[in-house]
Amino acid sequence: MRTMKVRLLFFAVLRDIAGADARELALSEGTTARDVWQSLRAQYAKLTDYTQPPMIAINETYAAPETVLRDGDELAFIPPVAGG
Amino acid sequence: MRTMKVRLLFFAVLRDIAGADARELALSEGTTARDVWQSLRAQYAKLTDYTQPPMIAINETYAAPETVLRDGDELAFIPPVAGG
Amino acid sequence: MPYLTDEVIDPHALVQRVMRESDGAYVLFEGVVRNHHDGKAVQSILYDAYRPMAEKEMELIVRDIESQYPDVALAVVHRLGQLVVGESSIAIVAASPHRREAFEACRMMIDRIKETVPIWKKERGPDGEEWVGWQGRC
Amino acid sequence: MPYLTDEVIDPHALVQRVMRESDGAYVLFEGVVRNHHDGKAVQSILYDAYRPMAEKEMELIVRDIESQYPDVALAVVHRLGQLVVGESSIAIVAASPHRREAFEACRMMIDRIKETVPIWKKERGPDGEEWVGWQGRC
Repeated sequence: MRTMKVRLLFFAVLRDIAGADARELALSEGTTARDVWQSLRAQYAKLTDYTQPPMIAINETYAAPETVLRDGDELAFIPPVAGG
Repeated sequence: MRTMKVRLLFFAVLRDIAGADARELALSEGTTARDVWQSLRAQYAKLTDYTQPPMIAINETYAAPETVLRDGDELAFIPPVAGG
Repeated sequence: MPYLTDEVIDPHALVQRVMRESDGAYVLFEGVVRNHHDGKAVQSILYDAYRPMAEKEMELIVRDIESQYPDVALAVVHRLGQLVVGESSIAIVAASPHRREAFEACRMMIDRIKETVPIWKKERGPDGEEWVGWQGRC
Repeated sequence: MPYLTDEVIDPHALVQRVMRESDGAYVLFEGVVRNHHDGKAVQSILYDAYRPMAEKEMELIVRDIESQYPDVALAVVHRLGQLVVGESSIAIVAASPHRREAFEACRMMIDRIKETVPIWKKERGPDGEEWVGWQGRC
Protein backbone atom coordinates (compact mmCIF):
# COMPACT_ATOMS: atom_id res chain seq x y z
CA MET A 1 0.00 0.00 0.00
CA ARG A 2 1.39 3.34 -1.05
CA THR A 3 1.74 6.33 1.20
CA MET A 4 0.96 9.98 0.44
CA LYS A 5 2.53 13.11 1.75
CA VAL A 6 0.09 15.66 3.12
CA ARG A 7 0.99 18.98 4.72
CA LEU A 8 -1.15 19.73 7.78
CA LEU A 9 -1.40 23.39 8.83
CA PHE A 10 -2.30 24.56 12.34
CA PHE A 11 -3.98 27.87 13.07
CA ALA A 12 -5.18 29.75 16.13
CA VAL A 13 -6.13 27.45 19.01
CA LEU A 14 -4.91 24.40 17.10
CA ARG A 15 -1.46 25.93 16.64
CA ASP A 16 -1.32 26.52 20.39
CA ILE A 17 -2.38 22.94 21.09
CA ALA A 18 -0.03 21.36 18.55
CA GLY A 19 2.82 23.70 19.37
CA ALA A 20 3.63 24.00 15.68
CA ASP A 21 2.57 25.83 12.53
CA ALA A 22 2.55 22.74 10.35
CA ARG A 23 3.42 19.06 10.10
CA GLU A 24 4.22 16.76 7.22
CA LEU A 25 2.08 13.63 7.33
CA ALA A 26 2.72 10.33 5.63
CA LEU A 27 -0.71 8.78 5.09
CA SER A 28 -1.94 5.62 3.51
CA GLU A 29 -4.08 5.96 0.41
CA GLY A 30 -7.79 6.44 1.11
CA THR A 31 -7.25 8.50 4.26
CA THR A 32 -9.93 11.17 4.71
CA ALA A 33 -9.71 14.55 6.40
CA ARG A 34 -11.87 13.16 9.18
CA ASP A 35 -9.38 10.35 9.73
CA VAL A 36 -6.63 12.91 10.27
CA TRP A 37 -8.80 14.71 12.82
CA GLN A 38 -9.35 11.47 14.73
CA SER A 39 -5.60 10.89 14.89
CA LEU A 40 -5.11 14.42 16.25
CA ARG A 41 -7.72 13.72 18.94
CA ALA A 42 -5.75 10.65 19.94
CA GLN A 43 -2.54 12.69 20.21
CA TYR A 44 -3.79 15.79 22.05
CA ALA A 45 -5.84 15.52 25.22
CA LYS A 46 -7.32 18.96 24.63
CA LEU A 47 -9.00 17.65 21.49
CA THR A 48 -10.37 14.42 22.92
CA ASP A 49 -13.83 15.83 23.50
CA TYR A 50 -14.11 17.20 19.98
CA THR A 51 -15.61 14.16 18.29
CA GLN A 52 -16.64 16.21 15.26
CA PRO A 53 -13.91 18.01 13.34
CA PRO A 54 -14.15 21.75 12.80
CA MET A 55 -14.46 23.10 9.26
CA ILE A 56 -11.92 21.63 6.87
CA ALA A 57 -9.90 23.26 4.11
CA ILE A 58 -8.01 21.31 1.47
CA ASN A 59 -5.70 23.36 -0.74
CA GLU A 60 -7.21 26.59 0.58
CA THR A 61 -10.80 25.61 -0.21
CA TYR A 62 -13.50 24.39 2.15
CA ALA A 63 -14.10 20.66 1.83
CA ALA A 64 -16.22 17.94 3.43
CA PRO A 65 -14.77 15.78 6.23
CA GLU A 66 -15.14 12.63 4.12
CA THR A 67 -12.96 14.00 1.35
CA VAL A 68 -10.22 11.53 0.49
CA LEU A 69 -6.82 13.18 0.62
CA ARG A 70 -4.39 13.08 -2.27
CA ASP A 71 -0.65 13.17 -2.39
CA GLY A 72 0.62 16.73 -2.03
CA ASP A 73 -2.56 18.12 -0.48
CA GLU A 74 -2.43 20.94 2.03
CA LEU A 75 -4.90 20.26 4.82
CA ALA A 76 -6.09 22.65 7.52
CA PHE A 77 -8.68 22.38 10.26
CA ILE A 78 -10.47 25.70 10.58
CA PRO A 79 -11.53 26.50 14.13
CA PRO A 80 -14.65 28.69 14.41
CA VAL A 81 -13.76 31.82 12.50
CA ALA A 82 -13.89 35.14 14.27
CA GLY A 83 -12.87 37.78 11.75
CA GLY A 84 -14.31 41.24 11.49
CA MET B 1 -60.71 94.53 13.47
CA ARG B 2 -57.14 94.34 14.67
CA THR B 3 -54.19 93.42 12.52
CA MET B 4 -51.28 91.16 13.36
CA LYS B 5 -47.73 91.28 12.19
CA VAL B 6 -46.36 88.02 10.80
CA ARG B 7 -42.91 87.50 9.32
CA LEU B 8 -42.99 85.35 6.20
CA LEU B 9 -39.74 83.61 5.22
CA PHE B 10 -38.90 82.38 1.72
CA PHE B 11 -36.56 79.49 1.00
CA ALA B 12 -35.23 77.72 -2.05
CA VAL B 13 -37.60 77.90 -5.03
CA LEU B 14 -39.93 80.24 -3.16
CA ARG B 15 -37.13 82.69 -2.52
CA ASP B 16 -36.36 82.70 -6.22
CA ILE B 17 -40.03 83.27 -7.07
CA ALA B 18 -40.58 85.98 -4.47
CA GLY B 19 -37.23 87.59 -5.10
CA ALA B 20 -36.77 88.10 -1.36
CA ASP B 21 -35.69 86.28 1.78
CA ALA B 22 -38.62 87.49 3.87
CA ARG B 23 -41.58 89.83 4.04
CA GLU B 24 -43.45 91.45 6.89
CA LEU B 25 -47.18 90.80 6.60
CA ALA B 26 -50.00 92.74 8.23
CA LEU B 27 -52.85 90.25 8.58
CA SER B 28 -56.31 90.41 10.03
CA GLU B 29 -57.01 88.25 13.02
CA GLY B 30 -58.10 84.73 12.17
CA THR B 31 -55.87 84.44 9.12
CA THR B 32 -54.56 80.91 8.63
CA ALA B 33 -51.34 79.71 7.07
CA ARG B 34 -53.38 78.42 4.16
CA ASP B 35 -54.86 81.90 3.64
CA VAL B 36 -51.37 83.32 3.27
CA TRP B 37 -50.54 80.66 0.68
CA GLN B 38 -53.63 81.59 -1.33
CA SER B 39 -52.59 85.23 -1.35
CA LEU B 40 -49.12 84.23 -2.59
CA ARG B 41 -50.73 82.24 -5.39
CA ALA B 42 -52.64 85.35 -6.41
CA GLN B 43 -49.43 87.39 -6.48
CA TYR B 44 -47.05 85.01 -8.28
CA ALA B 45 -48.03 83.37 -11.54
CA LYS B 46 -45.56 80.55 -10.94
CA LEU B 47 -47.59 79.50 -7.90
CA THR B 48 -51.03 79.66 -9.49
CA ASP B 49 -51.21 75.94 -10.18
CA TYR B 50 -50.20 75.01 -6.62
CA THR B 51 -53.66 74.88 -5.08
CA GLN B 52 -52.36 73.01 -2.04
CA PRO B 53 -49.66 74.66 0.04
CA PRO B 54 -46.40 72.85 0.67
CA MET B 55 -45.47 71.91 4.22
CA ILE B 56 -45.83 74.75 6.69
CA ALA B 57 -43.62 75.81 9.57
CA ILE B 58 -44.70 78.26 12.24
CA ASN B 59 -41.99 79.44 14.59
CA GLU B 60 -39.61 76.75 13.30
CA THR B 61 -42.05 73.89 13.90
CA TYR B 62 -44.19 72.02 11.39
CA ALA B 63 -47.85 73.06 11.60
CA ALA B 64 -51.13 72.30 9.83
CA PRO B 65 -52.34 74.59 7.02
CA GLU B 66 -55.45 75.51 9.03
CA THR B 67 -53.42 76.85 11.94
CA VAL B 68 -54.55 80.37 12.84
CA LEU B 69 -51.61 82.74 12.91
CA ARG B 70 -50.80 84.91 15.89
CA ASP B 71 -49.15 88.27 16.19
CA GLY B 72 -45.37 87.93 15.99
CA ASP B 73 -45.40 84.51 14.35
CA GLU B 74 -42.67 83.51 11.92
CA LEU B 75 -44.21 81.64 8.99
CA ALA B 76 -42.42 79.63 6.33
CA PHE B 77 -43.63 77.47 3.49
CA ILE B 78 -41.37 74.45 3.14
CA PRO B 79 -40.91 73.24 -0.43
CA PRO B 80 -40.21 69.52 -0.78
CA VAL B 81 -37.10 68.95 1.26
CA ALA B 82 -34.03 67.47 -0.42
CA GLY B 83 -31.37 67.23 2.24
CA GLY B 84 -28.82 64.47 2.53
CA MET C 1 -21.97 71.04 18.04
CA PRO C 2 -24.10 72.50 15.25
CA TYR C 3 -25.51 70.10 12.68
CA LEU C 4 -25.00 72.50 9.79
CA THR C 5 -21.72 73.74 8.40
CA ASP C 6 -20.46 75.86 5.53
CA GLU C 7 -17.10 74.11 5.58
CA VAL C 8 -15.75 70.90 4.05
CA ILE C 9 -16.85 67.95 6.18
CA ASP C 10 -14.19 66.04 8.10
CA PRO C 11 -15.67 62.57 8.63
CA HIS C 12 -12.69 61.40 10.67
CA ALA C 13 -13.28 64.17 13.23
CA LEU C 14 -16.92 63.10 13.42
CA VAL C 15 -15.88 59.51 14.13
CA GLN C 16 -13.48 60.65 16.84
CA ARG C 17 -16.24 62.67 18.45
CA VAL C 18 -18.53 59.70 19.03
CA MET C 19 -16.36 56.62 19.53
CA ARG C 20 -16.21 55.20 23.04
CA GLU C 21 -13.99 52.37 24.28
CA SER C 22 -17.07 50.15 24.55
CA ASP C 23 -17.85 50.53 20.84
CA GLY C 24 -17.02 47.57 18.64
CA ALA C 25 -18.16 49.15 15.40
CA TYR C 26 -19.15 52.29 13.67
CA VAL C 27 -20.94 52.92 10.43
CA LEU C 28 -20.20 56.11 8.54
CA PHE C 29 -22.50 57.30 5.80
CA GLU C 30 -21.54 60.09 3.45
CA GLY C 31 -23.78 61.58 0.82
CA VAL C 32 -21.73 62.82 -2.11
CA VAL C 33 -22.56 65.07 -5.06
CA ARG C 34 -22.74 62.74 -8.06
CA ASN C 35 -22.46 63.64 -11.70
CA HIS C 36 -26.01 62.64 -12.66
CA HIS C 37 -29.63 62.75 -11.46
CA ASP C 38 -32.75 61.48 -13.20
CA GLY C 39 -30.75 60.98 -16.39
CA LYS C 40 -29.32 64.50 -16.45
CA ALA C 41 -25.71 65.57 -15.99
CA VAL C 42 -24.95 67.43 -12.75
CA GLN C 43 -21.94 69.70 -12.20
CA SER C 44 -22.69 71.18 -8.80
CA ILE C 45 -25.38 71.48 -6.14
CA LEU C 46 -26.34 74.49 -4.06
CA TYR C 47 -27.65 73.48 -0.63
CA ASP C 48 -29.97 75.89 1.17
CA ALA C 49 -31.64 75.51 4.57
CA TYR C 50 -33.99 77.08 7.05
CA ARG C 51 -31.07 76.98 9.42
CA PRO C 52 -32.52 77.30 12.94
CA MET C 53 -35.39 74.96 12.12
CA ALA C 54 -33.07 72.47 10.41
CA GLU C 55 -30.90 72.43 13.54
CA LYS C 56 -33.97 71.71 15.67
CA GLU C 57 -35.24 68.96 13.37
CA MET C 58 -31.83 67.29 13.31
CA GLU C 59 -31.73 67.35 17.10
CA LEU C 60 -35.22 65.82 17.32
CA ILE C 61 -34.23 63.01 14.98
CA VAL C 62 -30.95 62.30 16.78
CA ARG C 63 -32.74 62.13 20.13
CA ASP C 64 -35.47 59.92 18.77
CA ILE C 65 -33.05 57.43 17.22
CA GLU C 66 -30.79 57.39 20.28
CA SER C 67 -33.87 56.59 22.40
CA GLN C 68 -34.71 53.70 20.04
CA TYR C 69 -31.08 52.51 20.11
CA PRO C 70 -29.82 53.34 23.61
CA ASP C 71 -26.38 51.83 22.95
CA VAL C 72 -25.78 53.93 19.84
CA ALA C 73 -23.96 57.26 19.76
CA LEU C 74 -24.74 59.43 16.72
CA ALA C 75 -23.03 62.37 15.10
CA VAL C 76 -24.28 64.18 12.02
CA VAL C 77 -23.23 67.18 9.99
CA HIS C 78 -24.80 68.58 6.83
CA ARG C 79 -22.93 71.00 4.63
CA LEU C 80 -24.62 73.99 2.96
CA GLY C 81 -23.60 76.18 0.02
CA GLN C 82 -22.17 75.31 -3.36
CA LEU C 83 -20.70 71.80 -3.72
CA VAL C 84 -19.12 70.23 -6.79
CA VAL C 85 -19.14 66.59 -7.90
CA GLY C 86 -17.29 64.40 -5.43
CA GLU C 87 -17.83 66.65 -2.42
CA SER C 88 -19.76 65.37 0.60
CA SER C 89 -23.02 67.03 1.55
CA ILE C 90 -23.63 64.98 4.68
CA ALA C 91 -21.82 62.66 7.05
CA ILE C 92 -23.48 60.49 9.68
CA VAL C 93 -21.65 58.30 12.18
CA ALA C 94 -23.36 55.68 14.31
CA ALA C 95 -21.11 54.00 16.87
CA SER C 96 -22.24 51.02 18.91
CA PRO C 97 -20.96 48.03 20.85
CA HIS C 98 -22.54 45.84 18.15
CA ARG C 99 -22.75 46.37 14.42
CA ARG C 100 -26.43 45.68 13.83
CA GLU C 101 -27.58 48.72 15.78
CA ALA C 102 -24.92 50.88 14.14
CA PHE C 103 -26.13 49.97 10.65
CA GLU C 104 -29.79 50.40 11.54
CA ALA C 105 -29.40 53.71 13.34
CA CYS C 106 -27.21 55.18 10.59
CA ARG C 107 -29.65 54.23 7.89
CA MET C 108 -32.64 55.45 9.87
CA MET C 109 -30.87 58.76 10.39
CA ILE C 110 -30.33 59.48 6.70
CA ASP C 111 -33.85 58.29 5.82
CA ARG C 112 -35.40 60.58 8.43
CA ILE C 113 -33.27 63.58 7.47
CA LYS C 114 -34.43 63.26 3.88
CA GLU C 115 -38.05 63.27 5.03
CA THR C 116 -38.35 66.28 7.30
CA VAL C 117 -35.27 68.47 7.70
CA PRO C 118 -35.80 71.78 5.85
CA ILE C 119 -32.83 71.60 3.49
CA TRP C 120 -33.10 72.07 -0.25
CA LYS C 121 -30.84 71.59 -3.21
CA LYS C 122 -30.56 73.31 -6.57
CA GLU C 123 -28.81 71.14 -9.13
CA ARG C 124 -26.71 72.81 -11.78
CA GLY C 125 -25.70 71.15 -15.03
CA PRO C 126 -25.07 71.90 -18.69
CA ASP C 127 -28.85 72.21 -19.23
CA GLY C 128 -29.42 74.82 -16.51
CA GLU C 129 -30.44 74.64 -12.88
CA GLU C 130 -33.43 73.42 -10.92
CA TRP C 131 -34.64 73.08 -7.34
CA VAL C 132 -34.97 69.35 -6.80
CA GLY C 133 -38.48 68.11 -6.02
CA TRP C 134 -40.44 71.23 -6.94
CA GLN C 135 -41.25 70.72 -10.62
CA GLY C 136 -44.38 68.75 -11.30
CA ARG C 137 -45.50 68.83 -7.70
CA CYS C 138 -48.71 70.77 -8.27
CA MET D 1 -4.76 45.12 -3.53
CA PRO D 2 -4.45 42.51 -0.79
CA TYR D 3 -7.34 42.15 1.64
CA LEU D 4 -5.08 41.53 4.62
CA THR D 5 -2.64 43.94 6.17
CA ASP D 6 -0.32 44.12 9.15
CA GLU D 7 -0.47 47.92 9.20
CA VAL D 8 -2.89 50.44 10.70
CA ILE D 9 -5.94 50.75 8.45
CA ASP D 10 -6.46 54.01 6.60
CA PRO D 11 -10.21 54.14 5.90
CA HIS D 12 -9.92 57.39 3.96
CA ALA D 13 -7.56 55.76 1.45
CA LEU D 14 -10.05 52.93 1.09
CA VAL D 15 -12.83 55.40 0.32
CA GLN D 16 -10.68 57.17 -2.26
CA ARG D 17 -9.93 53.86 -3.91
CA VAL D 18 -13.56 53.05 -4.69
CA MET D 19 -15.42 56.32 -5.18
CA ARG D 20 -16.48 57.16 -8.73
CA GLU D 21 -18.06 60.41 -9.94
CA SER D 22 -21.35 58.56 -10.40
CA ASP D 23 -21.50 57.58 -6.72
CA GLY D 24 -23.93 59.52 -4.58
CA ALA D 25 -23.13 57.74 -1.33
CA TYR D 26 -20.77 55.47 0.43
CA VAL D 27 -21.09 53.48 3.61
CA LEU D 28 -17.96 52.76 5.62
CA PHE D 29 -17.99 50.08 8.29
CA GLU D 30 -15.15 49.73 10.77
CA GLY D 31 -14.84 46.99 13.33
CA VAL D 32 -13.00 48.25 16.37
CA VAL D 33 -11.44 46.47 19.35
CA ARG D 34 -13.77 47.20 22.25
CA ASN D 35 -13.00 46.96 25.93
CA HIS D 36 -15.44 44.15 26.69
CA HIS D 37 -16.80 40.84 25.35
CA ASP D 38 -19.34 38.51 26.90
CA GLY D 39 -19.10 40.46 30.14
CA LYS D 40 -15.31 40.25 30.38
CA ALA D 41 -12.80 43.09 30.12
CA VAL D 42 -10.65 43.09 26.98
CA GLN D 43 -7.31 44.86 26.61
CA SER D 44 -6.12 43.65 23.23
CA ILE D 45 -6.87 41.17 20.48
CA LEU D 46 -4.46 39.08 18.43
CA TYR D 47 -5.77 38.42 14.92
CA ASP D 48 -4.49 35.37 13.09
CA ALA D 49 -5.37 34.11 9.61
CA TYR D 50 -4.82 31.38 7.08
CA ARG D 51 -3.57 34.13 4.83
CA PRO D 52 -3.74 32.78 1.27
CA MET D 53 -7.10 31.14 1.90
CA ALA D 54 -8.47 34.25 3.61
CA GLU D 55 -7.46 36.33 0.59
CA LYS D 56 -9.31 33.91 -1.69
CA GLU D 57 -12.42 33.85 0.49
CA MET D 58 -12.52 37.64 0.64
CA GLU D 59 -12.26 37.80 -3.14
CA LEU D 60 -15.09 35.29 -3.54
CA ILE D 61 -17.33 37.32 -1.24
CA VAL D 62 -16.51 40.63 -2.93
CA ARG D 63 -17.28 39.19 -6.36
CA ASP D 64 -20.48 37.59 -5.18
CA ILE D 65 -21.79 40.78 -3.60
CA GLU D 66 -20.75 42.94 -6.54
CA SER D 67 -22.66 40.57 -8.81
CA GLN D 68 -25.74 40.94 -6.58
CA TYR D 69 -25.29 44.73 -6.53
CA PRO D 70 -23.85 45.63 -9.94
CA ASP D 71 -23.83 49.37 -9.16
CA VAL D 72 -21.80 48.94 -5.98
CA ALA D 73 -18.02 49.18 -5.71
CA LEU D 74 -16.52 47.47 -2.67
CA ALA D 75 -13.20 47.73 -0.88
CA VAL D 76 -12.21 45.75 2.19
CA VAL D 77 -9.14 45.39 4.34
CA HIS D 78 -8.67 43.28 7.47
CA ARG D 79 -5.79 43.90 9.82
CA LEU D 80 -3.87 41.06 11.49
CA GLY D 81 -1.59 41.00 14.51
CA GLN D 82 -1.94 42.54 17.94
CA LEU D 83 -4.52 45.35 18.27
CA VAL D 84 -5.41 47.36 21.35
CA VAL D 85 -8.76 48.84 22.36
CA GLY D 86 -9.87 51.51 19.92
CA GLU D 87 -7.92 50.15 16.96
CA SER D 88 -9.75 49.02 13.82
CA SER D 89 -9.56 45.40 12.76
CA ILE D 90 -11.54 45.80 9.56
CA ALA D 91 -12.79 48.48 7.22
CA ILE D 92 -15.33 47.96 4.46
CA VAL D 93 -16.43 50.62 1.98
CA ALA D 94 -19.44 50.23 -0.30
CA ALA D 95 -19.91 53.05 -2.79
CA SER D 96 -23.00 53.35 -4.96
CA PRO D 97 -25.06 55.83 -6.94
CA HIS D 98 -27.84 55.24 -4.37
CA ARG D 99 -27.62 54.73 -0.64
CA ARG D 100 -29.82 51.67 -0.23
CA GLU D 101 -27.46 49.39 -2.14
CA ALA D 102 -24.44 50.84 -0.34
CA PHE D 103 -25.94 50.02 3.07
CA GLU D 104 -27.05 46.55 2.04
CA ALA D 105 -23.80 45.58 0.33
CA CYS D 106 -21.68 46.86 3.22
CA ARG D 107 -23.69 44.96 5.79
CA MET D 108 -23.74 41.79 3.71
CA MET D 109 -19.96 42.03 3.35
CA ILE D 110 -19.25 42.10 7.09
CA ASP D 111 -21.84 39.39 7.79
CA ARG D 112 -20.31 37.09 5.18
CA ILE D 113 -16.74 37.74 6.31
CA LYS D 114 -17.68 36.70 9.82
CA GLU D 115 -19.13 33.45 8.52
CA THR D 116 -16.43 31.98 6.34
CA VAL D 117 -13.14 33.87 6.15
CA PRO D 118 -10.44 31.94 8.07
CA ILE D 119 -9.47 34.64 10.53
CA TRP D 120 -9.32 34.11 14.28
CA LYS D 121 -8.94 36.26 17.32
CA LYS D 122 -7.41 35.71 20.71
CA GLU D 123 -8.74 38.12 23.30
CA ARG D 124 -6.46 39.26 26.09
CA GLY D 125 -7.71 40.76 29.32
CA PRO D 126 -6.90 40.91 33.02
CA ASP D 127 -8.22 37.34 33.40
CA GLY D 128 -6.00 35.81 30.74
CA GLU D 129 -6.42 35.06 27.07
CA GLU D 130 -8.70 32.93 24.95
CA TRP D 131 -9.35 32.07 21.30
CA VAL D 132 -12.85 33.35 20.66
CA GLY D 133 -15.41 30.73 19.69
CA TRP D 134 -13.44 27.62 20.62
CA GLN D 135 -14.40 27.00 24.23
CA GLY D 136 -17.51 24.95 24.74
CA ARG D 137 -17.76 24.04 21.07
CA CYS D 138 -17.42 20.31 21.53
